[in-house]
Amino acid sequence: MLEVSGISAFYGKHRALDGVSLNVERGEIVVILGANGAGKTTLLNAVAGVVHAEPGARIAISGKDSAVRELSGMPAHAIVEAGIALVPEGRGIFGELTVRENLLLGAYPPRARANEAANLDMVLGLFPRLQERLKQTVRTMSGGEQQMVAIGRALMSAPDVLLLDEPSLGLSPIMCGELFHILARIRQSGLGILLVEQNARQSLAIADRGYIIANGRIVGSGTAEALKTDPAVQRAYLGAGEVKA
Amino acid sequence: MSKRSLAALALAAAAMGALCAGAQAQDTIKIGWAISKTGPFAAGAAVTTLPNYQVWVKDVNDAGGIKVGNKKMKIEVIEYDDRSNSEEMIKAVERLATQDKVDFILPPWSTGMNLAAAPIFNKLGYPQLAVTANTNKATEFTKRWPNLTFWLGLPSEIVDGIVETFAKMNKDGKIGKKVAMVAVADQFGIEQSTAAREGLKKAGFEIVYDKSYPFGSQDLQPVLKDAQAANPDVLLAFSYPPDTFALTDTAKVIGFNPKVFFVGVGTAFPGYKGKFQANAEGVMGIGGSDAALPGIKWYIQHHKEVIGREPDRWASPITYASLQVLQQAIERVGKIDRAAVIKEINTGSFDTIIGKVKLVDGQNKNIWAVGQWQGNDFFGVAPLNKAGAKPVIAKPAWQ
Amino acid sequence: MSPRSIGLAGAVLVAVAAAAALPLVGSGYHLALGISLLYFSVLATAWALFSGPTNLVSLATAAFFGIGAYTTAVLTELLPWPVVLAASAVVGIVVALIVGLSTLRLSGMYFVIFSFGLAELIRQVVTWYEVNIHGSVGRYIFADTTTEGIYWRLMILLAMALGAGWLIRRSRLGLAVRVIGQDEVVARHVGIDTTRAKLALFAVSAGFMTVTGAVMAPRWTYLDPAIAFNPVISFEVVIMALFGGAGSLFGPLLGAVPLVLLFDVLGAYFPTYFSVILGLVFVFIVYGLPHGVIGLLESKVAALRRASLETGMSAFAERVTGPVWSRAAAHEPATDAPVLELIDARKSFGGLKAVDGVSFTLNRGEILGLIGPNGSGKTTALNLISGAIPADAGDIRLDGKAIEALPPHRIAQRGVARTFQLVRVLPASTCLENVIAGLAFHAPPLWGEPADEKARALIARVGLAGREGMPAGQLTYIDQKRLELARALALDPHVLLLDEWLAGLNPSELQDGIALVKMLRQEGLTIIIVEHVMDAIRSLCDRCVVMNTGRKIAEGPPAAVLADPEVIRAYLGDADA
Amino acid sequence: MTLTLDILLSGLVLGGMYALIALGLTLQYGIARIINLSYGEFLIAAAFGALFLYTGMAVNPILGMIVVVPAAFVSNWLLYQVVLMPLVRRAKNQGMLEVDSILGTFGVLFVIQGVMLVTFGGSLQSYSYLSVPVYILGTTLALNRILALVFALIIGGVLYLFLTRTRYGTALRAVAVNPAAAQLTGIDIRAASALAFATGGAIVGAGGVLISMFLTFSAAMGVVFTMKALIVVIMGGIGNMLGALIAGVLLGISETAVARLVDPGLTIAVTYALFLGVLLWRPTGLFGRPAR
Repeated sequence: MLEVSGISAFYGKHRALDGVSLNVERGEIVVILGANGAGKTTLLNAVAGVVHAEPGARIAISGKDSAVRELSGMPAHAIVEAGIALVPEGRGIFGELTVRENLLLGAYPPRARANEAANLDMVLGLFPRLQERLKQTVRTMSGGEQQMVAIGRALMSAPDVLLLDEPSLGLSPIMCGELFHILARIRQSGLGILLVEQNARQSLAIADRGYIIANGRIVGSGTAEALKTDPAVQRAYLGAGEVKA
Repeated sequence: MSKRSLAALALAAAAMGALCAGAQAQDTIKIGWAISKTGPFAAGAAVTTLPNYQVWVKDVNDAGGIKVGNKKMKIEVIEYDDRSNSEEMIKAVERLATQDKVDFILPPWSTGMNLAAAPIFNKLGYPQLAVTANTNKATEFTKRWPNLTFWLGLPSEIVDGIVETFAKMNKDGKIGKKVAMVAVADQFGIEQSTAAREGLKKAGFEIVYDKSYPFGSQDLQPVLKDAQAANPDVLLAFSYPPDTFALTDTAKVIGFNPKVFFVGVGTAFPGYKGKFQANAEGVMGIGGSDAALPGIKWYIQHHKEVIGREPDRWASPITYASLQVLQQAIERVGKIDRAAVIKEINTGSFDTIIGKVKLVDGQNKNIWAVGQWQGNDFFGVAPLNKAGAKPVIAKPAWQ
Repeated sequence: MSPRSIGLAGAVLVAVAAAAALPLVGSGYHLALGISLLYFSVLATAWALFSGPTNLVSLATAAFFGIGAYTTAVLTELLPWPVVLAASAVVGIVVALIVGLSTLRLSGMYFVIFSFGLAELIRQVVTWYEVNIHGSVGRYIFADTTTEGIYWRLMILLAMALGAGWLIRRSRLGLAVRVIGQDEVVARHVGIDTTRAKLALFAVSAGFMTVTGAVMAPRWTYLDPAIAFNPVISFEVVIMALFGGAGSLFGPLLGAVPLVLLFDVLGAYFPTYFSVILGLVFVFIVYGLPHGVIGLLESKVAALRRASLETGMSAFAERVTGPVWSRAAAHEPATDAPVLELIDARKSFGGLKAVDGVSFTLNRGEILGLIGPNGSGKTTALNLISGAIPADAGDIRLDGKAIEALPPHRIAQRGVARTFQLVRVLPASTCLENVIAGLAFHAPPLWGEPADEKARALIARVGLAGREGMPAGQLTYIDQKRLELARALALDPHVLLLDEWLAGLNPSELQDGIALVKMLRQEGLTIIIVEHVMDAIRSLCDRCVVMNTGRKIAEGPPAAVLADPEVIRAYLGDADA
Repeated sequence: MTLTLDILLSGLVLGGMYALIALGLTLQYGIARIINLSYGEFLIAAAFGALFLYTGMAVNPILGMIVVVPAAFVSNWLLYQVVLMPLVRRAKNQGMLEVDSILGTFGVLFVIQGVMLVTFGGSLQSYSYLSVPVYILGTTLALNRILALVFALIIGGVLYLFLTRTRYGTALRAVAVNPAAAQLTGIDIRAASALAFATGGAIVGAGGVLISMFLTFSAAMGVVFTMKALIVVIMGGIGNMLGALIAGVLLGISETAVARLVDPGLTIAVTYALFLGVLLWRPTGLFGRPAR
């Protein structure tokens, strides 16, 4: 569904991404693992068109109609219309606006307008907690609730692929668990999910596949089952020392 | 280079030389001015000063030019924009004198500009007919700078006319003794109101409200409401055109109907009548004209033909008259001799559209202090003993 | 002096002499034009003294200019000329100090419009005073001065303004505001009292504007608030300085001169269409010269300079030339007392408890690793120590003395230096200046030749020898990190805080980086590192403090804490949620 | 008591005018992030438009808005797309865009002013429309000034509804609050900015028409209104519609109160003193958020 190949990006003078390739299929959760600063966020931003990718990269998506669309070089708002929704690190919500407004803005792209009402019901079904807070200003909500708004807003754009950047950041363990359950449910609707996450174990528990990224390069990949026991994962976070799990 | 092209070159050079020589043997008279075409002063200059310069130049050139000696010289104009900035104005005047070498320079607009220009005009030896300048120190300045002349009368003279008018109305039993006075907080407003305060007190009037407001105020209703609350017989406002319009408008709206409604600068603008129509009737202001004078009649009609609208009835006719004086002075001297022209302006007697003009201490005394809208014109009513003064009428209530 | 610089000096001298002789040979118009050129040049130069380096666009020029003009109007018949000018300077500076103290915390557009409002307020108050107290709005000035005198005074004033600009640029004050303009956070962390520096410069700039007004006033014979406080002057000066390039000494001059000439030419030849043409010229200038006139010149120069810089790079491995950091030996008390103590430090943002009662100590000469997953509060803890963010509660002691209430520049002066998570160099400054910024504001400050020498040594030390003259913004990411470290070391710190300093390095660079930190420790420096590169933590740290969700969850040797199940859970999460 | 009521009502009417002037600029600066120094020139141009329609073609100014407002919208949209877009594109950060837009719109200011000077001349213009008294709670007010207040409230209200109740309006607010995130919801930030800028222009067009009914104006006066609008916008907090309304009314009432109770000579001084005081108390305006 999402095909990325040979994507490179610079952060100022720093080469943050170096020829990364990956793919995400329908109904699949793919997790990207790696230490801080490895290039995970840059990868998602480059796919979403927020960060300029070096020429030569290929980003393509085939939606429900199976037509393949080339996305490289397109502005961010057009990429949303093409079916990719990013929930950025730090959530990127509109703090001064209400929950309802945030969610309805998610349906701003023309692709999502027809099913706006149905999608809103779907989102509120996923996050019942938002139902009673539709009129609340998002800035005044807790971190977990804000994260729900952010994910809900992305879902409102009826995406084919959902990109999530550290959704568990700043959430309590209980909230975190809830979140991962919901991601698993979202996947059932046929979306592809590309997830960047610190919480390796929890994300591997719901993921189908994963990539390990270090210094802007993919250094390992495999099924979630295989990665759960792969020492490379722990090395990516805790270094090469002896570790008793 | 061939001989032929050399010859052509020589011919061209000769032609150039002839052209230059032609320019040197002067048949035109160069007149320059630096005036505010942009910036805050542009509005004032565009009403009173610039149109009269244009009308006069056209008139002179249509008549074949100024007669200098036995030759008629047409006017060639050089115009600069001083952008309402004293320093720019000074620079432009220097440029006119030293670069363009103009024969005469017409003055800028406003008291401040004319005073800033005075030392330069004096140093360069040009006559300065400072029509739109109004200061009580006029006598002192004309002594300091003998080339400088004033034309609008002293603030004190204007105030004398005002007080005289009010006193007469009081004596005739038309108004009581209570005056509300309002002034714009700049030199014009303050000088006039200071003089008026003294004059009115001396004449036994009681000033029941006396405030100034800043230039650029966008709502004068508070001022008028307090003035109205003091229940005066007279509203005396030394205001600028936007405020003059606003004061009238507001007074009408809040139903403030003093027996004398005196506002201005701006009352004498044709636009005032245009805006307020019948409500202008009886409103007084500075200036005025003697519409019975044939010169004024001709001037108003002529100004309308050339510029497309009527002139104001205060400084405009005087501006035009000052230019007539300049022209006559040049013609009498018979050559471009600025020192002689200055002397002639100061000592001679001239026939102009406003009647006979003879400067005293470099000041024109042929002025109207108070004018009043009566019917379709803004007539001079004071000084009361001036020839042609119309009797004052009582102002009807706003319609 | 080289023959070339003698030639240059000679040319400048001839130009100045020619300019000074203008009143003797030129016409009145030339003189008037000269006065326009000079007074705008002085105003634009003075404006850029403050606004250039700080990037705070001030529209208060008319206020100070007007104050100067009024001082002349009031005093000119009472006092001799030099005293009038001195008095105006004093009045201007005093007003600037009062205004500056209250306004310098405003930023961006708020400052711009505030400064405009200030000028208008002063104008209104002066008007009110003149009307109600003085009894007349206009003032006449009959000073005993000539146009030539005004011209020459302005020339002297311009020379003084340029001289002041030159001196300030070379002074610690100049460096301080250059640092502030580029990065106020860095400025505080190298020990700069930012308020004082800005205030000083604002006052100097205002002083020149005021004196310009005082010098110009007699030219107009008559003065009222509309003339003295003409707001158009403020706008014109901003436009001229920005057009020329406010960041450099001669930039405003390069803006003022062509624009005054342009105004003059357009005003002379197109009096009717002046506005339209001027507007169009302006729009085209904005497109054509995005960095001002000086930018045009500098880009040419920079291209030449860059070509010559490509040579002379040294590898990271070959520069360890001996200890540069030497404080321990010189003036450290030899006690076992901890260098730094955090006792129950707390900080919340809104509802989020970023640091939630954290305590730890830092012993002399050790490297302490502060680790934990993303968002666990490590950087906030560093910010509390360096004073970047004030703590809500808790004590922080440096050498036994409380520092939690001190502003960051005081903490920096007491010997806490840091690097930043997202590298913060001063991009427009040279590498040398970046490091000198670290030397010039600690106690006792190092300045001039010794500072140069030490900065060069530090630059060589981190492997950047040969790039002293290069703007820091042109360095690669890794080199910017090195430079940032050099600047921190320049502070001569007791305690060095490294916030993810090793992040983003490739494996060989990482080894070099680790070696460098080790060496610093051997030289006796005490260090806290916040780091995600665990291999570095293992090989560098004596001890680790592990944080999660704002709390300390473990403390001990790296191998032990990294094997702690709770730490592993913090990093990798629970499989079962 | 009557005096207090009188001051409050008159102040409200004056404040309504200030708010009216400022509303368009909050859109242009708050959402499109352009400091438009030529803002006041558009106001004056609209005033000239109204004058021309009224005196030349006997079209009353209220009806005249049907022509003037769309014209203002289109010309501002073009201004953004043609003149400002290249600056937006090349700006690396907000600071750069601010400097460039100040310089660029400064040029535009001169062009528009120059065209008006050449076309209409520099003299003062004034006409009378709806200058009739209205009596409210014992206070006399001018109908045309009340109309300006009413329009300020209507425009403010419609704008509020547009911004809060419609998809496009919410998108505009999203751009103001967080442009980076806005593009992630599929909003074309540049198109939205152009729309906001043009809408701001349309509002100032309406303001120009209304104000021309009771203020004397001239081609050179635009800057006065630009600065007044900037003061109201900054005082209210950049991009805050409600803030602009409240700041405008606050200025109007305090000006009127000082004129009646203290000294009319201090009215403008009070405007600035109040403005400076608010900024010293809250460095980002009454309802401003801390700088991002």
